[in-house]
Amino acid sequence: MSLLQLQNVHAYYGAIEALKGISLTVNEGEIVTLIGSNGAGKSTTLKSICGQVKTQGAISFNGREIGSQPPHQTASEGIAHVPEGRRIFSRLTVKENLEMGAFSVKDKKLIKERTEQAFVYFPRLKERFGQLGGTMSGGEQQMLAIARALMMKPRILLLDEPSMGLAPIIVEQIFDIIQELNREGMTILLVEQNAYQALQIAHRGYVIQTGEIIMEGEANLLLSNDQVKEAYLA
Amino acid sequence: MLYLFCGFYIHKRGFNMISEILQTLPQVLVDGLTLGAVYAVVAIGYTMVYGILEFINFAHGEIFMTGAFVGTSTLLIFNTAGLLSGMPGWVAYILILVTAMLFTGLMGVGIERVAYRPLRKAPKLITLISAIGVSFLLQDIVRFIADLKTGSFLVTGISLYNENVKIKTSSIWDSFDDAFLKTNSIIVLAVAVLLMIGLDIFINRTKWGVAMRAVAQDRETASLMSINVNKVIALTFFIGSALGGGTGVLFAQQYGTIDPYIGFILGLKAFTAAVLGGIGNVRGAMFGGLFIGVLEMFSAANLGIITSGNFGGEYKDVVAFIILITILIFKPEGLFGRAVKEKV
Amino acid sequence: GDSKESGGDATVIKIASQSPLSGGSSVQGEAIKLGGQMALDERKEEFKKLGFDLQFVPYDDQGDQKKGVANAEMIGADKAILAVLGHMNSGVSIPSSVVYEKYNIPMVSPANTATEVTDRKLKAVNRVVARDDFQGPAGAEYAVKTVAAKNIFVIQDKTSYGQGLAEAFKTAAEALGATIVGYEGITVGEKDFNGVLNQVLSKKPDFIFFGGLYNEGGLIVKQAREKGITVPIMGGDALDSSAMVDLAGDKLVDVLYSSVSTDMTKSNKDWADKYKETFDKSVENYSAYAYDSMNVILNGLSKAIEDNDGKLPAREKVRDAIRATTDFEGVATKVSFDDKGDNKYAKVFIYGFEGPTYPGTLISEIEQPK
Amino acid sequence: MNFMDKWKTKLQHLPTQASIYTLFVVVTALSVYFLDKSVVAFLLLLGSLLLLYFTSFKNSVKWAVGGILLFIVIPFATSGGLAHESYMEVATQCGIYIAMALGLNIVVGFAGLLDLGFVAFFAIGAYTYAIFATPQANNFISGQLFPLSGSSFWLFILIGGFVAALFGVLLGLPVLRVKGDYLAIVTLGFGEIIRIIFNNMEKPINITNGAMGLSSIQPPNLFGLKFTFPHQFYFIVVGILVIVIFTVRRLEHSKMGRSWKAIRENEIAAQSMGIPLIRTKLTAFAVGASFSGMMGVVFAAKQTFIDPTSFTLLESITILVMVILGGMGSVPGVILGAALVTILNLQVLTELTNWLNQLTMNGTISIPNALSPSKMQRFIFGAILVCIAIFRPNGLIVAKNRKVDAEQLKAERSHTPVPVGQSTGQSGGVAK
Amino acid sequence: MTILKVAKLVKRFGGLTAVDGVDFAFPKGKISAVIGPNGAGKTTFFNVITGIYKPDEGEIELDGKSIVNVKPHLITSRGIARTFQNIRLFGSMTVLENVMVGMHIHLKTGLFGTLLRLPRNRAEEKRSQEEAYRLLEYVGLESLLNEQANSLSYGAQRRLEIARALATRPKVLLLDEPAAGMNPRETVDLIGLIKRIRQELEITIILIEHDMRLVMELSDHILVLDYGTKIAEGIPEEIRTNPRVIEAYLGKSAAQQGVIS
Ligand SMILES: Nc1ncnc2c1ncn2[C@@H]1O[C@H](COP(=O)(O)OP(=O)(O)OP(=O)(O)O)[C@@H](O)[C@H]1O
Ligand SMILES: Nc1ncnc2c1ncn2[C@@H]1O[C@H](COP(=O)(O)OP(=O)(O)OP(=O)(O)O)[C@@H](O)[C@H]1O
Ligand SMILES: [Mg+2]
Ligand SMILES: [Mg+2]
Repeated sequence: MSLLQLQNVHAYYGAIEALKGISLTVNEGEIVTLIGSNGAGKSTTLKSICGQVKTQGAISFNGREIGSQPPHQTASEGIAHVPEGRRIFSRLTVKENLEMGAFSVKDKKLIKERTEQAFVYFPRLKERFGQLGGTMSGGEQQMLAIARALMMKPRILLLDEPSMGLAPIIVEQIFDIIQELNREGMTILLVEQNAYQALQIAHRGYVIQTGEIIMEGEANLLLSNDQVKEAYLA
Repeated sequence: MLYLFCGFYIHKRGFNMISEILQTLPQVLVDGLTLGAVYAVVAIGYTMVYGILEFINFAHGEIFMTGAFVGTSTLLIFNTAGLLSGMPGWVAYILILVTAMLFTGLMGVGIERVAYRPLRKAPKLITLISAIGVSFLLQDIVRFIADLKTGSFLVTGISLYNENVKIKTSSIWDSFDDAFLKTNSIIVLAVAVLLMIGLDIFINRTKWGVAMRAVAQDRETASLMSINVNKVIALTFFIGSALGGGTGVLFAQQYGTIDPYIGFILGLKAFTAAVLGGIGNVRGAMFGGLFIGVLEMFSAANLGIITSGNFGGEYKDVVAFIILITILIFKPEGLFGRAVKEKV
Repeated sequence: GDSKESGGDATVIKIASQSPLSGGSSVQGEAIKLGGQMALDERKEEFKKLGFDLQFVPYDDQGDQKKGVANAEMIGADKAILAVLGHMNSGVSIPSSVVYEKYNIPMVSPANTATEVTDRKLKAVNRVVARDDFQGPAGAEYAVKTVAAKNIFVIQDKTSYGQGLAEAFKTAAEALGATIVGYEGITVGEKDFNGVLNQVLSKKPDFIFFGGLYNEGGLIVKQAREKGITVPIMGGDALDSSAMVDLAGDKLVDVLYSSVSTDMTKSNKDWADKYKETFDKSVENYSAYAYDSMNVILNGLSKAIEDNDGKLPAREKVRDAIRATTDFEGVATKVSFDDKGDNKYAKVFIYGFEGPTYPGTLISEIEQPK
Repeated sequence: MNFMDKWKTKLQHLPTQASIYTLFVVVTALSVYFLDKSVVAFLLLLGSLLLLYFTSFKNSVKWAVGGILLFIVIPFATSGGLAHESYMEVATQCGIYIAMALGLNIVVGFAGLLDLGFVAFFAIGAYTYAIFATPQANNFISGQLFPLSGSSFWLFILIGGFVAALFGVLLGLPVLRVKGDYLAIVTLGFGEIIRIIFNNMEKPINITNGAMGLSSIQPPNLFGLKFTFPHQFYFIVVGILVIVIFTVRRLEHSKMGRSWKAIRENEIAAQSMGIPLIRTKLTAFAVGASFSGMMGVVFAAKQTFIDPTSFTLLESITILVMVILGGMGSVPGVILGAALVTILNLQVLTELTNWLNQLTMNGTISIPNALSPSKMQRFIFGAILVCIAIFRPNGLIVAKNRKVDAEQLKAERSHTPVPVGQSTGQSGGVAK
Repeated sequence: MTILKVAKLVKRFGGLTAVDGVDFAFPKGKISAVIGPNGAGKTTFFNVITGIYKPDEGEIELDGKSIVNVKPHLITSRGIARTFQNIRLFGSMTVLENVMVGMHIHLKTGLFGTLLRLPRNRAEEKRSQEEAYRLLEYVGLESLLNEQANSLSYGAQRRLEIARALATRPKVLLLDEPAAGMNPRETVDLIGLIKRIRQELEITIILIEHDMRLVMELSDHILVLDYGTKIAEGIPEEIRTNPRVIEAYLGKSAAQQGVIS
């Protein structure tokens, strides 16, 4: 069943057309990855889904059109986005950052439960509970960003280059966590530069180039595709 | 011999000077705190808006002024309707406070909607221009209405509390004289402290308060957390403006007379206070306001005495600014501001 | 290009006014404009009979000398303007009058008291009010000789009016043997003067002089009394306003002010009532001076027309005719100009407020020193 | 559509442009000359300068045409009507503000330092001349040497600029550690301090004569010719202004201008490129202040009277408004912004007011006194500011980067394959 | 031969010691890498070397001369240039202008020279433009010279930062995560560029990177930091197999696969 569907989506930054008619589908329970070079429009695709950029075309989530609604509404319907560059609230504590992730959750008990769950995934966050987000190292910030997104228990998690700037060991951990989340039933749309690793854990993949989808298919097929190898796996 | 004599003279003068300063010190403190409380609450309004939108809401002083006018005219309307005589003073006080706060709060929201929201993505300084424009508009609109109704924009309202309380500070130490305190000053201080404490709790303890700080730091990401950014900003403007408007009422009650231009000078002082405390920091604004108020009162009362008439009270703002500049040079983020050093 | 501003049959003559109509001192500026307008409107008919259409053009100088000078240049360019009523601020008058002098446009000020205004001996500049160096000493004489003030505290508002008056007062009072125990400035536009008043408390003077406008003066009186400072407080002609009553309320006791006018509401009650009726505003002292100034202007104008056989006179002629004014009886003051343009008749009257009623009671009359 | 395109291509044709432009100038100049006191014609004539900016003439041609307009056409055209001096007064004040706004533009627009006390430098320039061109200086320098004669004015233009620059540096040294909006409030404080000091320096030693101001300042004197009329000052101001614009233009695209902008964009990166932060910021302050200082001297001489009320915070804000309105960092924009605000304030609003007044007095319309247009200037100004901010958020003329001809560079570059490093020895490698 | 040497270098932030007594000698004309977990103090290490932060203790010598307490802009003119982890371009200036800013210290024209614009000054300006252009060619951005810097794609911005740093004509070039955000293809190009810089321009290069393939392929020498201290140093082969490094930084699978190519 398709949970998220984009049909012929165009996105613009002023006069620049960053997406030129993108169509993609994410089914419930899948890990789908979107790969492509710099400036191809990967981040823009995620932003379009969240309503952060102006778009034309159809974006539907769970069968409902969400293309024109404001980001906070989209978020409260169950789409969590871990943005490029982590975007931690640097002057809020780890605790407050997590609280903000759970902004749409009214039930205090639920918030508590999910906080505990986050600590299970990322024990480091428990140690740094009262620390300001901005003073944490890159890897810790990335963990916090993911944990923050999980606080709302999203139907689908959009991850934008979670491995960027992280030590190999952390990258490894993060990919493990993504797979674990997926096993527990979460749908994931993963944007990555690190195409090799992304395709290894994904079910399906899309290749995007200058605002257009140029290829799609099963992840392992893409991994062995010569063109993909040449361009993205080097 | 002559030398000795001079020394003695200077010593005597110094002694006189200190005793003169000490005599009025209680009174200076009382007056300074009262004025400072007004600065402090207005400063909070600047700080909140700055904290969240990172721009100096130049029109905030005018919102304060509008509050003063709304409160005063409400009271005048009560009076002409004959309601005032049958009403205890405190009821009337609360009524005008609430009216003014509601009015200015909504006005703040409206101003944000019309004059600032379209500029969110524009360069920061252009919003400053818009704010300057709004502040001119408000000055003139209020002037126009006051002028139309009363024939002059200098409006003197009704004082609800006029008594004077004597504080026997002389019994603490006999160098002190007694201080007089208007009943209204007590109200100003009490209301200001209540507002400040309430706000502090709101911002630091409630979800919406944290959301405000989150929006302040990163609007785009906040919206990804399902925070309605527009709503948070509107809320900030509502609270900040309502505080400003409420202080306007306190001010009008304290000094009796208001005009459409009180916002400019007071706004400037309050803004200075906000910066002194570390702009964006609510507690800093409170402290800055009280500090500037007392400092100003102290310099106006004693500069002339200290410099034997060479530099008088007219330099009080110079003193305030020099202290501000000195503090900023050594602590560039203000007294309470956290040094958010850019991480390289 | 040549211009004959002929509106139909009657030749247009314009009289301009310049005063601050916007900003903090616009109450006074407005009073000047309205006083002038009232006089002009009253005499429209008279000039119509002479074949002239009299028009009033109020300019807003914003209390800003740049604006004043730019306006003055515009006024100079408008050949139909034959005289100017204004300004309110000496600081605007001084540079603007240089321009009037160039174009021979006579100016009559209803408010400038700074000595420099007429001391430059410009042909175009006149004023109906008393100079600081007359009003200040007159006040000092009264304070020291009659009230027997020994320790005087002087407060001034650090404007050219306030400083001019306060300094003249201070010098004269010292010469008369009083001690100035404090000399302090305040900031115009503020509402809290407790700081300076606390210094007054510690200096314990027996008399306070205030050089400044009623906006601040009224509040100083009020706040002083609330602090328990009961000594007499004296000010200049700028305290001569009903607004003092509004501002200070029942704290308005033992307050003195000097004024160059007799009590208008008594001597000229009809006039005051008419003003109130026309503009729905209470009379300010500047309204009356402006009214008188305008009449001085119009008298000069009509004299110049007469001398010119009923034809439109040149500006120089109007200028000289105005300067030649003698023994004009206005509602507020009598006017005769000396060779500098100062009013020879400017007498100083000392009034006292003994409660919240305006005007105060006339206490003393002081003649101009010879 | 087609029609429009056709016109567009036609307008790009240089000779067509030139002839249309000349026609425009001639028509407006003649109407200013013959119409008596027509603000509209005058504005259009000034507009020809703006139009000049948008033409596609060569730069040198633009400068030449601009010079002719400023020095010959405008003074001559306005001399026809009675309003000559009035126009010249407006133009002179415009010029003064343009120079100040250009100065502030260096500080705010180029170097990105928000300065809310800029008028202080204007005040410093004005007082520098005023104190010595009146007997005032006798109060603290013995020998009754003062006032200096009006011929010292010319020297004082330089002195005023220099003293203001000096103060710029003195202010800058301590405060430039402070950043962003904090800097704004510090400079605001500095502006207020300067004004309050000028307002109170009649004691203990009378230096500035306090609130009474300094009057009867000597007007400029050139070989016995006394400058008292606005049209005379016009030439002084335009002369200085041309130098100022020339300076700004040269600096903008030089090493200095680039380091100012680099600091504005990113201080840390600028530092890492070898740009000394404090020194570069100080030069911005000093150069900007010197323009103001020079115009301060002219202002004092023109007004023959100065007092501290001319140097209020509101004045600083107005100059800032000119810069932001015109377009920060954009020299033509700032010139336009300054001219518009000044003309609006001095002429358009006043004329509008008079016109409405006239209508009221003739009974054509009736406006309650409280709403009388002359009192609504702040309202109108405020409304204009808000509207421009909303509809033109990047300023009237947005700052552009200068484009470089790639082909030419490619052709002219030397062909040594290795462009950098000490080994090339090309220009001595790394500095000591 | 050593060009840059640090000894007992310490940098603290409040209670946190970000760089904790690091000793290291960077050999001249070689490529050295600094690696380590996130928050190990690598960027801080660079910041201290370039004078952005003052070290609390320790010594830094460039060509045998101390550069401790030298202002950042003077360190640049002594021959150290750098790029930044989070890109710091002059966003609203053009690409060419960005590189020309980098030439700042080599331009002699002063304030008066600018105003008078003598032939000498004009020639200098012209020459610097041409040189900037050649640098852009070097990093492959010459076609974008008139674009505004912040409109460039991420990879292009990184290369522009390198060009700008080269414009200062450094002896030592510090690159902070030059490949972050680049895909493998672009990383390969970058590796080529860095090699060329070292060989053709004879510039010593020190880089921080998490992309192990790049590190292993380029570096002659590697310094590993963890919690501010040096936990290992050596040639790539030694580092790859160092158990401490594997445990703290590489992780098992990366150690195996990160270097396959
Ligand atoms: N805020 C913006 N304003 C203008 N153009 C933008 C903006 N953000 C992105 N673009 C442009 O849109 C295009 C797509 O950008 P996007 O950020 O989606 O790329 P990406 O695939 O995420 O690349 P990367 O790997 O660098 O993150 C690029 O050409 C970029 O230059
Ligand atoms: N300006 C600063 N103030 C306070 N702490 C800082 C500052 N800069 C860095 N730190 C802290 O110092 C430690 C080292 O940071 P640094 O940026 O050097 O790490 P890094 O090795 O570059 O990590 P990454 O690989 O994630 O970039 C971190 O814990 C960081 O939080
Ligand atoms: Mg991206
Ligand atoms: Mg780092």
